[in-house]
Amino acid sequence: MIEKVKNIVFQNRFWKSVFRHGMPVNARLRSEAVMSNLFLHIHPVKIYKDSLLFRKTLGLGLISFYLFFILCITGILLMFYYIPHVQRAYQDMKDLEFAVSFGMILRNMHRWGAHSMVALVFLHMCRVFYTAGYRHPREFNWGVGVILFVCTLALSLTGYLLPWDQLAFWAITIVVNLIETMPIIGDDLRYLVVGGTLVGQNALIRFYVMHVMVLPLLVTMLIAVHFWRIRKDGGLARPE
Amino acid sequence: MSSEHDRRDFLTYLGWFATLGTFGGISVASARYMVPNILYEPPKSYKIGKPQDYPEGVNFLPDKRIFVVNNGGNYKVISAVCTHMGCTPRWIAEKDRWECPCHGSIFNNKGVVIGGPAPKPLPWYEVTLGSDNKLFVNEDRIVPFSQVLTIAA
Amino acid sequence: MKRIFVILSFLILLFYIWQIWKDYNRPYLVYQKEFKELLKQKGGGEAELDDVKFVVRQRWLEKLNRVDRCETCHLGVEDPRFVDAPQPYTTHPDADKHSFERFGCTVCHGGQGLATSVEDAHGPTEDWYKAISSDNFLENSCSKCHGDFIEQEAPVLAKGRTMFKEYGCRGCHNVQGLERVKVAPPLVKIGEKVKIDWLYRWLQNPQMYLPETKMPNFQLTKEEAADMTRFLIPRVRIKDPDNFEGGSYARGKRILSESRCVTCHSFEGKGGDIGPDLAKVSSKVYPEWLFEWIKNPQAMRPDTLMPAYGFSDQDIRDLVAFIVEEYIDLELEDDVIQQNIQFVESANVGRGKELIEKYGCTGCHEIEGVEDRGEIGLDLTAIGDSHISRMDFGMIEVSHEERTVPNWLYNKMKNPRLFKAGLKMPDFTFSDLEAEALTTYLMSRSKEVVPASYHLHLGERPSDYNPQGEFGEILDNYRCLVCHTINGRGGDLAPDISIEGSRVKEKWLKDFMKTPYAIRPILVERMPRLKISDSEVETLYSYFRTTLVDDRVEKLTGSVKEMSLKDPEVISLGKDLYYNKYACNACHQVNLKGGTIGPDLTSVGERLRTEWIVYYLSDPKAFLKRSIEPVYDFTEKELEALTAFLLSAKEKK
Amino acid sequence: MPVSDEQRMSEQEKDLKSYGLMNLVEGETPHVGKEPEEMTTTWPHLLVKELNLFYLVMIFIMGMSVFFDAPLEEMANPSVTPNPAKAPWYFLGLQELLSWGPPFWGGIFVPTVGVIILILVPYIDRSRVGTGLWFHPSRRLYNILFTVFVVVFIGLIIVGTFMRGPIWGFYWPWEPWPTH
Repeated sequence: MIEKVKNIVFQNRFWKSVFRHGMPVNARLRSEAVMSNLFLHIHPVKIYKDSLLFRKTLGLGLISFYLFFILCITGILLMFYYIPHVQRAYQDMKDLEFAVSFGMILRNMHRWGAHSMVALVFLHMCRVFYTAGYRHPREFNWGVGVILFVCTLALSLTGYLLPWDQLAFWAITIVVNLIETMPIIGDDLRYLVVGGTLVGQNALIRFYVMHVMVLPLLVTMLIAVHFWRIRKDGGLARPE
Repeated sequence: MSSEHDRRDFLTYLGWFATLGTFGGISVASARYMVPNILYEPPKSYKIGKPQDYPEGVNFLPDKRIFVVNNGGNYKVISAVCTHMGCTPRWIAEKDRWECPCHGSIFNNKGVVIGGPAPKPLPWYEVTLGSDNKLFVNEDRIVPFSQVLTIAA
Repeated sequence: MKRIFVILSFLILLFYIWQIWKDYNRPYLVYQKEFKELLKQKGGGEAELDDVKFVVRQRWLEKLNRVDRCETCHLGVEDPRFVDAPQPYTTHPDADKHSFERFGCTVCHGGQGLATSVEDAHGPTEDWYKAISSDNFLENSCSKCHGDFIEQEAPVLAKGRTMFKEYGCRGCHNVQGLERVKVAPPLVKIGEKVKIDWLYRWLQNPQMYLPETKMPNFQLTKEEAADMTRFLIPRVRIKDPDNFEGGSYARGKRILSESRCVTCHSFEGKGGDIGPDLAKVSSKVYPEWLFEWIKNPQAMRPDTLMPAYGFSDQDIRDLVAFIVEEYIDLELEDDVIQQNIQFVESANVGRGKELIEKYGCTGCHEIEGVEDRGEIGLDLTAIGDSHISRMDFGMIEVSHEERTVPNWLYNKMKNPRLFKAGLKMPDFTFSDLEAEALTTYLMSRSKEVVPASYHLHLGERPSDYNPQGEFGEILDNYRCLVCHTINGRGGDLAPDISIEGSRVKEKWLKDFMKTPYAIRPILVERMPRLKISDSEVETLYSYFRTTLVDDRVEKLTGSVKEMSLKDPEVISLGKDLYYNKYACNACHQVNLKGGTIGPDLTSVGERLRTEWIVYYLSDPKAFLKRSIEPVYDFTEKELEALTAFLLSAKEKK
Repeated sequence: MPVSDEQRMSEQEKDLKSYGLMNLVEGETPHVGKEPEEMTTTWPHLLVKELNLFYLVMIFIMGMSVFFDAPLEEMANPSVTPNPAKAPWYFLGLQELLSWGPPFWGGIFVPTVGVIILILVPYIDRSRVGTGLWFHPSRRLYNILFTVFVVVFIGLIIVGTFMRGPIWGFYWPWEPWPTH
């Protein structure tokens, strides 16, 4: 009986067009499973057994990536209701809470995901440092990682303003005043970031575009480089 | 050995089943999320005040773009949006018909096109008398010309 | 590994279901289900029941920039069947005047319209400090569209506005658009008016002497009161009050009662409330001052409400003699008075001045030798918009639900120094209702703007009617407008005399001004006997006839002439109509027979002009909107007959 | 003999591509210098682990979302400044630094130099010993320095988050803030 169901589900052209081989029960099929799929671009066919040990990495980098993925999905969904306008933004937060189905849950997931990501990226960096994983030939990838950390902060910060509540407004006001303290270019840079002299509609739309377009694209590209470099640099750093 | 293998296989299927359930469910929930529960639009059904507010004849309500026709205590409501290009036709009392200023569509007193480019007659909307004695128009319900709301004077 | 995978995949499914359940479990569903049940009981049909959808209902008020979802739970607001239903389903009492489509809910009630849970919608919450207005303060919102002038519709707000003015709040608090007026008597030459010992006692607790006074209690210590008294009356008066040349006690008593002082003044609580209570007045003021005052109050205080009676000096001396003898504080002992005076004499003048400056006495009083430094209190122009974080509750424990701006204001009104010791605002001893009225008014001071299409001024703005010339002088002298109204300005104690010229006859007016009587039998006689001269009455009447007339009445002269008002047949028809068909005697008296609701109609022909009678009968509400006389729509014949009858109804001697 | 472009291209490709996937054979890949037992297939060992980790993350985020609602304060109001006004928590360390001295040092100099030093770390530490091992003894100095950096960074955030009250005054977490 089970066999029959199995046959119907797995032994048809559609399934086979998607999954080109059967259950990877032996080493060859297992290799093929990776090689004939997207995974090859991320993972090698074979890896060291000790790299599998959880204590080696604590999975921090991967968790950071998963969080980024969840943030992308929830963020895109949230964009369907969010209007970056000073008269509407806050009202949209209330709409999400009170009137939109699953709106509050998505907002919660996005918010907590964002906070977690900042923490996780930092922890990931600590992990790499304490295991000396940045050494040759991974110097460049470490640099990419540091920049990704800065980008994460920037993503989180730009998202912070979007609800247009008191928390957002004053936190951003303080941060842009920080920018003003930069030598020489401080005033001009602040003018550019805020799009004026006060945190208002211009700042909101600028932060919005940075948050949903510019920074996610940049981070996606950097993550691609980061992952590709991991493979090219020979996977996890391990003692020689 | 074999039964052990089967049991683990079965468990794996269960796992995939739960996974499918979750992510399928999340997709459904996301689809539900996309359906707006509230609209920022003028309502399609609304009150237009007491019948007595509308004198005999054709009364234009610019806010709602409707005509309220009072024919001796028989109330009817017709759209004031020309079916051609969406201009507002004018009621010409002497000729007993609507004429659209934009492209010259002409509708007779039943809302039927008798001239000009308009493709469809003007729709009559359902009008009822609410429990608070006010006229209630529902644009979602289009009624035939013969349906009138009769209010005893 | 696989086992972990299975466990995790089921855990995640569990959390997913949990999320779905949490989202589905919206708080308003309970109310919507209950409403459906209720609707069934109220006889809602199948179709109607089907129309009850379990969704968020919202009103989008684009022009007001509001989104109100109150009707998600308040489902019966527009349905008259739910008048007796419990909240949140009760019918809104005002739905025909303020349609929900146009106004929504929160523009009047406050609260968070976007919310769909009880706590969030009604507030206050952490993220929405503006809680729903309690019914006590609800009228503050009326002024958004209607301005402040809605006496009938928003009595609490109107009362608050009047109080704000009368209690001199403007003296210490700036409010843009309101003129700063010193509402209290000027304190120049106060030493010639009041006795030192009285002022000393008064400053400590004004309500003790005059419970209804508007002067607040500054909660001064004995020393502070003495210092201030010392400053205000630097030279102690040596002259003995007994030196005043008195008059006849008995005659004074008669004049007091004839002049109907009681219309405005009370004596131990009995009497009018326009002037102060006089029961203990001779413990307060010197007789010489009282004499000068009665002789010409307006010379001493131009803004007084007291009319200048045409008394002779002897009349006044008699009056003063009676007042000094009769209206004295009997509980006050002489040695206490002496002690008080001595205590004041030893007080510190300099400190008294400092205190007067500190407490901003110059906000209400004109005080010699003290510079008015303007408003010492908070600017209240937009106090209604204040953020709750600006409201300092001090060390008082206040729960989050009670932490609202109106609540703070109310408690401040009730007890101005509640939140912090050492504050300057004095205690006005407001009652609960007064504090509510003031709070309502203060909450209405807001910069929130509603679109001009929402503005609707219901009440009449105060009129600027201000006649000049001889007539104006008389009006001013006798303070007629304290009680009467002309063209929208004046009091409401006595009839509106805006078209008196079309109404009364000259002879009657002259007699009436000499010896006023009450035209309505049930009213207490209140019109004071002003000792007005004949020539002044003539001036009055000629002004009445030329200016205070109504064309609608004057136009009737021709038709009245054509009426056969002397014809006995017509009169007897009128008599029949009066007693039988319309039963006017149910309310009106003729020769002491009949009801007492309307005015006495005996000799009405001597009082009123015939045109007026015809005019009034044809439409009683045309002039007097609040007239309760029914509109009968008399035929011309009936009109003629009734008028003829009324003209014939003379007093039987 | 003239060589067509096409031919030249294929010649070049041949030159560039020094290997090609010929065939898959059973058995382990002969890695030079490594014992074959040290390696294992990515599927299912790594991928299932990764999937499980993803589930864990999802469970964590969904759980957080069920129990805690994202904060939302009153609508932005430039005329009402909360006291204290605080930056997002991850910038509170910087804000704390700022309160100590000239804004340039705390706000710009320290973070910029911090990031630059972080990027330069691999070029400074060129040793090969202990790579891929936690807290290798040969790296004691580095680890101590980095730990100091982390502790200061987190410590400043904690101080800024929990111990700063009105007007950026210092309060212990259990101390009540003055109401005004």
